[in-house]
Amino acid sequence: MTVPFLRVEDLSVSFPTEDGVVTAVDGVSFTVERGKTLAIVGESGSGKSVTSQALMGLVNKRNARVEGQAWVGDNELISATDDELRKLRGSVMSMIFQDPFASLHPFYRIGAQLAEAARVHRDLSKADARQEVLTMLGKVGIPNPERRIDDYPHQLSGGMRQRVMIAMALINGPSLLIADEPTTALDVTVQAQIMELLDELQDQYNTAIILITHDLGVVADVADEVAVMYAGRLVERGTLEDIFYSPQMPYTVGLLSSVPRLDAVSDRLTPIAGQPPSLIRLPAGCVFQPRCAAAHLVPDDRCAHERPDLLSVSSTHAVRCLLDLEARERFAAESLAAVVGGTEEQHERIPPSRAQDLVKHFPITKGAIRKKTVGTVSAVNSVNLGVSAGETLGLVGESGCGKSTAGRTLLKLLEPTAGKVFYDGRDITGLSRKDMVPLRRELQMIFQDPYSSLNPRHTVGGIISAPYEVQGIEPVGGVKRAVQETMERVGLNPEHYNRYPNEFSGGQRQRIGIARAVTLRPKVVVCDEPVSALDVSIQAQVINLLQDLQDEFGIAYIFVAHDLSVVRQMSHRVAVMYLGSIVEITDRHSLYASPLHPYTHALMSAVPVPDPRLEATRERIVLQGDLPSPINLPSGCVFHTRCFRAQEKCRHDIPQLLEFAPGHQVACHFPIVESLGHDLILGPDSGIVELEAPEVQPPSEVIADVESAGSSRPEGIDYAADPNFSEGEW
Amino acid sequence: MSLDTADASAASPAAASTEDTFAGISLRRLAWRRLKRDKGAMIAMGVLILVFVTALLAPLIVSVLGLSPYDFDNSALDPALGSLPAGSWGGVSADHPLGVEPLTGRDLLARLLYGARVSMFIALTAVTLIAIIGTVVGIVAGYKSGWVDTIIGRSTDLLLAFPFILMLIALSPVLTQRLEALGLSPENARIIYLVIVFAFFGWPYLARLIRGQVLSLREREFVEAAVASGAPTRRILFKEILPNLWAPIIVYVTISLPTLIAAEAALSYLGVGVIEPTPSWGKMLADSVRYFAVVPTYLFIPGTALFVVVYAFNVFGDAVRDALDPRTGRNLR
Amino acid sequence: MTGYVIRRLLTGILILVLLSMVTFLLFNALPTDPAALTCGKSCTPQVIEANRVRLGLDLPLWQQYLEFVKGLFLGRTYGSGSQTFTCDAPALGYSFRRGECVTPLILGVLPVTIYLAVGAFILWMISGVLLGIYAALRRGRWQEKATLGAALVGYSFPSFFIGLLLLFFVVIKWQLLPYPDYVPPQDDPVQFLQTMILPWITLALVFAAFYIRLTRNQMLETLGEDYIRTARAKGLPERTVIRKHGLRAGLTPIVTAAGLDLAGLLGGAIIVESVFTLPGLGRLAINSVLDADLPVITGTVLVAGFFIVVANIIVDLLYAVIDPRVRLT
Amino acid sequence: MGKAYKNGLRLAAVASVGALALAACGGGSTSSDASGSAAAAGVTEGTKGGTINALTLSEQWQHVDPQRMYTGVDIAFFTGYTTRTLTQYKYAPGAEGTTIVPDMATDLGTASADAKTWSFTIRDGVSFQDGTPVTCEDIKYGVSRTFATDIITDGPAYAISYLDIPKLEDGTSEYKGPFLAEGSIVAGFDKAVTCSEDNKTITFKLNRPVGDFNYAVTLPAFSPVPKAADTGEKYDDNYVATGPYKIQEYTKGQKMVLVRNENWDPASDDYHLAYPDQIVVSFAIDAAAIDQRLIADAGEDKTAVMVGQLQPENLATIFGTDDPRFKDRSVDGYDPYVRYTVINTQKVPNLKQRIAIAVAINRAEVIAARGGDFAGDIADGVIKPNLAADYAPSGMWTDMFGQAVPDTGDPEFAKKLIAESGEPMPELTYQFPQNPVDEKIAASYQAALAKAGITVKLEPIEPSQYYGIVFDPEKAQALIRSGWAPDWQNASTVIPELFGKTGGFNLGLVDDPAFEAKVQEAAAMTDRAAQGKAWQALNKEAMQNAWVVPTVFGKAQFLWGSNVGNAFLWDPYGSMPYGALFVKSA
Repeated sequence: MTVPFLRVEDLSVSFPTEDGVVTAVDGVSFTVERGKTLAIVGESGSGKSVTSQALMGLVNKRNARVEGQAWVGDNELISATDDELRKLRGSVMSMIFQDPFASLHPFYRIGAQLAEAARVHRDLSKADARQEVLTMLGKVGIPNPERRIDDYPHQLSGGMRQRVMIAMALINGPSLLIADEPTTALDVTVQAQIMELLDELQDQYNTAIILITHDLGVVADVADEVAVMYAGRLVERGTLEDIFYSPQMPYTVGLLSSVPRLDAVSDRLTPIAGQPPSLIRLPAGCVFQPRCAAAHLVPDDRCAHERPDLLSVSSTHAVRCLLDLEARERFAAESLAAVVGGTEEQHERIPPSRAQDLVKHFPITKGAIRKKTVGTVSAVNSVNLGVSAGETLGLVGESGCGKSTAGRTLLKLLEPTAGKVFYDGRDITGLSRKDMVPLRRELQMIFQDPYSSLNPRHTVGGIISAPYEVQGIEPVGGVKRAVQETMERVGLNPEHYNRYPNEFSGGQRQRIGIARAVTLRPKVVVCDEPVSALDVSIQAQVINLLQDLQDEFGIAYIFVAHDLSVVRQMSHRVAVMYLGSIVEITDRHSLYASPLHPYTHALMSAVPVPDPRLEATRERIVLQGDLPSPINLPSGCVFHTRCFRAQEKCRHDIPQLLEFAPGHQVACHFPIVESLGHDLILGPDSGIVELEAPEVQPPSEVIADVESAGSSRPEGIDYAADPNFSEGEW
Repeated sequence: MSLDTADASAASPAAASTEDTFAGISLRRLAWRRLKRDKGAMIAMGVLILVFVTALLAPLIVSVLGLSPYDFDNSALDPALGSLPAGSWGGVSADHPLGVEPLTGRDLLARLLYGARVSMFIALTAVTLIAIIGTVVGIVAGYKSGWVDTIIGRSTDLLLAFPFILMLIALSPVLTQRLEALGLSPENARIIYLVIVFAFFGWPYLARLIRGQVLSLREREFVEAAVASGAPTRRILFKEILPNLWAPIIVYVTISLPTLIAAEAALSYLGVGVIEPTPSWGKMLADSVRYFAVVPTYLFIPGTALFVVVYAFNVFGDAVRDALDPRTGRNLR
Repeated sequence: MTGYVIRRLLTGILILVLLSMVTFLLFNALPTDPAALTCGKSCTPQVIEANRVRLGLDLPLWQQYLEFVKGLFLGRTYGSGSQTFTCDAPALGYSFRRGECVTPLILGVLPVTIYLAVGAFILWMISGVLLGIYAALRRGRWQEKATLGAALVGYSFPSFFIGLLLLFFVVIKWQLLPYPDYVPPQDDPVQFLQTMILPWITLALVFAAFYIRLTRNQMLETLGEDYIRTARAKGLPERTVIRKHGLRAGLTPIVTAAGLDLAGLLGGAIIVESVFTLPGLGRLAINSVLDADLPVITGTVLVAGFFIVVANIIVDLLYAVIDPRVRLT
Repeated sequence: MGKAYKNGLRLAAVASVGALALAACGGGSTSSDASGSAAAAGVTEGTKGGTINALTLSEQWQHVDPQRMYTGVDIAFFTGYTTRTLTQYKYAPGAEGTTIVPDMATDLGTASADAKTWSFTIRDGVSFQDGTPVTCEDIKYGVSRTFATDIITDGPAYAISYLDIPKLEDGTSEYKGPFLAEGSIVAGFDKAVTCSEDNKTITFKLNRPVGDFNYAVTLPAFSPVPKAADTGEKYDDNYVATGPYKIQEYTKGQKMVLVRNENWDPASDDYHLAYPDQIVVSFAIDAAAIDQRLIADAGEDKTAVMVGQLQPENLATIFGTDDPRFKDRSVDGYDPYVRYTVINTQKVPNLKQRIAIAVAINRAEVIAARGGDFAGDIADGVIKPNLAADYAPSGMWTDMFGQAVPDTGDPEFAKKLIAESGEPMPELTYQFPQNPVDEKIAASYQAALAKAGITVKLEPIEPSQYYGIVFDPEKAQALIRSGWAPDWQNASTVIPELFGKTGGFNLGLVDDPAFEAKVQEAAAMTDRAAQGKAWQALNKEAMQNAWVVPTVFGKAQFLWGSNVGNAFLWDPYGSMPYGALFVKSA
């Protein structure tokens, strides 16, 4: 056996802070060979980023103590001088970062930044460097490198910037590449592009890659080996197969079971209880013990007192757990069995809230004194949506597709540019802010960012009781009691009534936000990416909470998210948005089983599934390019610029949202009807050509509420409209 | 200017979550705790409290010591020396612990204490006005974009284009006479004048600062949450947004106070500040500079007092800023 | 870009117009009769009246203002009969107290102020920025504390107090320099330097203190940016990281402050000019205030305002040059 | 009528103390037979060459235009260097300095028997700086400019009041000066001022006997202006010299440089000494700086003189010890001023109350605030001991009011007087020009009067606007700070001016017909001794009426560089004898 290219032994990094010493990395050891990918997985604060930065020598040694050893080839990194490290950085080992927006210098052209990276390590003439940069840009898939080389970073999209970052990292052909959450800030379609690119380049350069991520899907997609970190320690290490199919550490098991999955539905996620520990006050025994569902299986409360060592299970697999092997495997099998399985239920209720032909445009203004409109951002174009009591309508799409705007407009937090909003059968479009006030009791919102959505200057009690105050409601037993009841209901300690939000973790804060939204028992709640800022284990807790609340109070959710897995877990029906339009809408089963729109299809294939075997066999459609600007929408079908099925027709004709299968509406000239199987009632390849006498309702009545539409047509089929007929009225 | 960042916030939660691991306390208490840890700041605060208390109690202290800031004392002067203080160290004696003012024989300690009252009054009143006007205007401008913001923006531009000190000086005769016409005594008219112009030319800076803060605050989701719960604008402005502005306001105030104290001194030096018989530190300093060579203590007493207070304010202000800035100190990196 | 510049210029002009109107109004609210100020002691109502007409002070205020604006572009002729005289465009008015047109009066003192402001500017920018960077690079060490502490001390001294202390110690007590007595540099460069060195140091001390703090904070902020980490990850030498990647971004905001501070000083460093009796714009201004010399006050305020407005525009343009993200639209 | 207070006030406002300008009023005995060749008799023979540096706080000279020049130092300076007048005061210390000698004129002038016609003949060789000879017409033209009061402002009005030209109904002269294109009646002026055939002799016809008119022509207002070069308003900047020096550079706020006038013929001039080659005036120097530079006495400052006075804070250094460094280059002497506070009779008509104010004021504090011993002596009237013939102690502070009043004031006495007055004391306002010293005096007044139960409001006024406001009866308040120097060596330029109904400086708005009659009577007296007695009595009467509270008989102090010769306190202008200064070793 050859000596691995990268060897890390007993690496520790600690920071003295005002509050005590933070041991961010504690005794971590691993190896990576060239051409292989090691994924380091863990939630925020688990020490995975610090590990990589310590290897790169990017941890400021004045503020931190770095101990242990690490070899890249023959170079020992930890004891190396700054200058030795500097020479290795960018040449032998390089790094790409999470946020491509912030990681490139905004003042320099990308070509210059790349050339600088090349010339600092190699003796290159300016012209040669430029040539090399051009080649590299081509390799990372930047179209038109000659033109792009002199662009500034801000002129590029996020995906392009990440490509530039990769080009910069690889320009000197490094043997080790550390990718720190390289796709977290990107849309799923772009993530797929980037992951594919990394994969290609790894083959080309025979690079060892350390991939740091929290996304198990990504890991399943690209990793060869996996290291799981928790609270600064490596808790489990193994091959991809080891980790995904025979996880040993209850934490790993918990992670796998708490992830909502695109490929499976469960009624309920199995979250890991509690919060990650403070790195200053670590538990005395196993660091995971306080959250561990299996800790009780170990006798004598050993987990609370004894620090387990990382012990080998097989030649490739090691785990840090006190549980005996058999118990571990039993625990894992039981936990993971719960992941798959679940039922589809139908909701047939009148939608209390719906939007009709909703349009929201944001004018772009110019001029200091006399503002004039010079352009329009078409955030939402003629969208029809509805949601019934107790139902969840998922709204998915890439960032910038208008899903949040649609959700907010539905709540009248934004005034629609055109179209109508109904609530409880009442047209609330024209209502003034004042007239809306009583309705606000029933229409609520849960926000994405648990940090920004809670006023840091108000106590938890103040935040949750604000709706009572504003609405002038005095519940029986007083506001405080009502608030505390709600707090208890969402899993907060009612005694924390007078605490401030900064005293809570992200997950707890999100519970506060949820408590605020549901305390008045609203009928409709728009959830805007409510879990996207949360760690996986916490995410599952919140999803479960939301579902419980829905069951209990019959709330209708409009669940806005970019994560298709989460949407699948949460929603009864799902609407897919692209550039302000709904391209497909149906119940979740139909959508995930047989997406009809090419965009939906691509989107779903781009989502990596935390199942390596499945991942290996899955066919993937990688969309080209970026989302076009919502200022200048493409003509015809807005998706045609990126569509793998686009034809001439798509450039000119705007496809209508038509029902292709019962309750399954798609806006596409050439839907992927192959996947529809027996439900298909249309001609095999036309999409829209053959119709059976459509029962066309007046457009104003056509709403995207499948259930109600379906119920009016008992056959539950056969509805499509002739574009020639309805054009102009949609 | 940029659309491309509009959705960027969609997926970068990692930065914020390091704070998760800390069970915290309220921001106010946290700031206070940090402040308490800063020895320099505590000393500065002690000095400032001492100055405030002595200024407040000046009449009492002065009468207990048997001094007077206004009474001339020819016996403490030497006519043969052109009315310089008799005796060494600027006329230090049992009657006059810090010596006397040349030409008049007025007691320096008493004038120093009374001067603190005037200097502090001007600075504190002006800064209060600045804080109120700047905050209200800034909040309104920031929250109500559109023409309100445009008008306020242009007005601040205009005000900021005025050469500040020049206007202060140039307006002094016009405005003091107007104030006197309202029945103020000339010495009070000058004090009020200083307060008014300091406030008038001072608020735009704060208003801009606040406006910027409000622009970003109003994008915060808790504001939307308030809207979503049907809160009226008034409530949003003053219950949701305002409490989040305390930090910048407090920081601005602590920065402004020493500036205003120094500005009062400078204007008095230029002859457009506080006038006789009212003592102020600036006035004392302005008078004393000519005696530097012959009665150095006369210069050093108000000069040191002014410096110490301004310095203490600056030290304290820095510490407050650090304490209120969530970015300093407690991150893991 | 061009459109932006034009628009900025137009806004600038608008502000100057407003500034001139407000100034004009404010100072005509003076309780003293400007006509009475023109005729000295042996004054009779008839003479005052005659002068009022001669100076156009009998016209309604708005018309006087129009005359003033006209004078800016076309020059202005005063007096009547055989005793007329003209102030050439751009005429800011005529000072009867001094018997001179305001424009040449201001132009005459402007060089002094420019020398003062620019010299001090260079001094404080170099020292302030360098020390600020130094402090940033020595973060958390005693050098940073010492630099910042010194800056805070400098910052806490009122400028006139520093000036006076320098004057009394350097000139009177130790007699290291002769008494400041301004001569233009072309007349006597040595005396010019001897005169200007203390005012420069005074201003530089006050401003450098501020710039040390500003630069240090900006640098620390920049050095914490992700792209600095990227630059390090590239393997750039620390020196390059700081110079090339840190400085440029870190110093950009300083451009704004520097531009506006310089403009403010060009409008007259009143206090320092007074302390060192430099015959600059600031001294002209304060003397005209004490003389109630309205045309000169209006003129100096406008000139000072002009500098500020122009500096604002330049700073914005400069910003766009430095930071490619800033699009001027 | 000369007050010329303005300059001093303005200077004071910027940083310094007190007024330094002096009235353009000479005085002394008339001796029309004084010899022209004795010009330099009172001073030492100097050496030629070098540069005299004059340092001043002012931004500029008040005026360079001779007809507009009225400030003591300005006149002393320009008549010493650039401007020739018909007669001028002798360069000599002490009383001798107040005698006049011929300058441009051949002698001290010839008066008619009734002293209503005066003739002066111009010496040969007198010329402008361009070489053109000075003629009678040039002087006549110069005098005519005085009448253009709209343009030629600030100057003395002797020509207007003395020359025999018909007056209009409003009291102004029918002649309006040379600048009006039409409408001015020139005939009257042409009759009053005539030139001889040879254009050498100028004759003035006066509307009343003026025995000392030859003193009046020491004023540059009676000096020549070439009509062709007259730029009216702008002549202030483009002055044409007649004296031994001409203006080479005049940058306001910076400096003035005088260089030798090559067209000046020494043979035509027995008055000017013209020692230095160059005179450089540095403007806008801080008063403290001037003092410090002269104290240091280094480099060019060795040949420097101060245009103003020493600052009080430095007096002790210079005069307090017998420091040999300053002994021979400083002077401490009486200036012509009496300083007093006017009690406005319109605001305080009650005599007892006025007396109460007078006795309540703490004069010791006023003197102290002005600089102790250097400020001068406590005054007991408006006539100063310099006016020897007209001065007698008024007894104001000893027995005038029935009991002695200490220097520190007598609040109890004041209270008693107020009680006796039978009226409540009105609230008073004290007006004063805003400068460090007057502010302190104001504070003293406020405190001292408060002890007597009198409330005083302070009204500081921008110095430049001071007299404009206090002269306006609508704006004048109860107490007004003032000061006065006699125009002549005769109290006829004091008592009538200050307390006469038509007096030019009657700030207190005194309107007492009985007093007025006595003033007229005294003014008409020809017996100087008797007249002196009359002034003494009137001075006393004015004090008894408490129209003013005299405070200080002022003193002045100068310091000059060690290399300056002939420096002393020149009485007529209370300044340096500029024209006599020389550089000891050039």
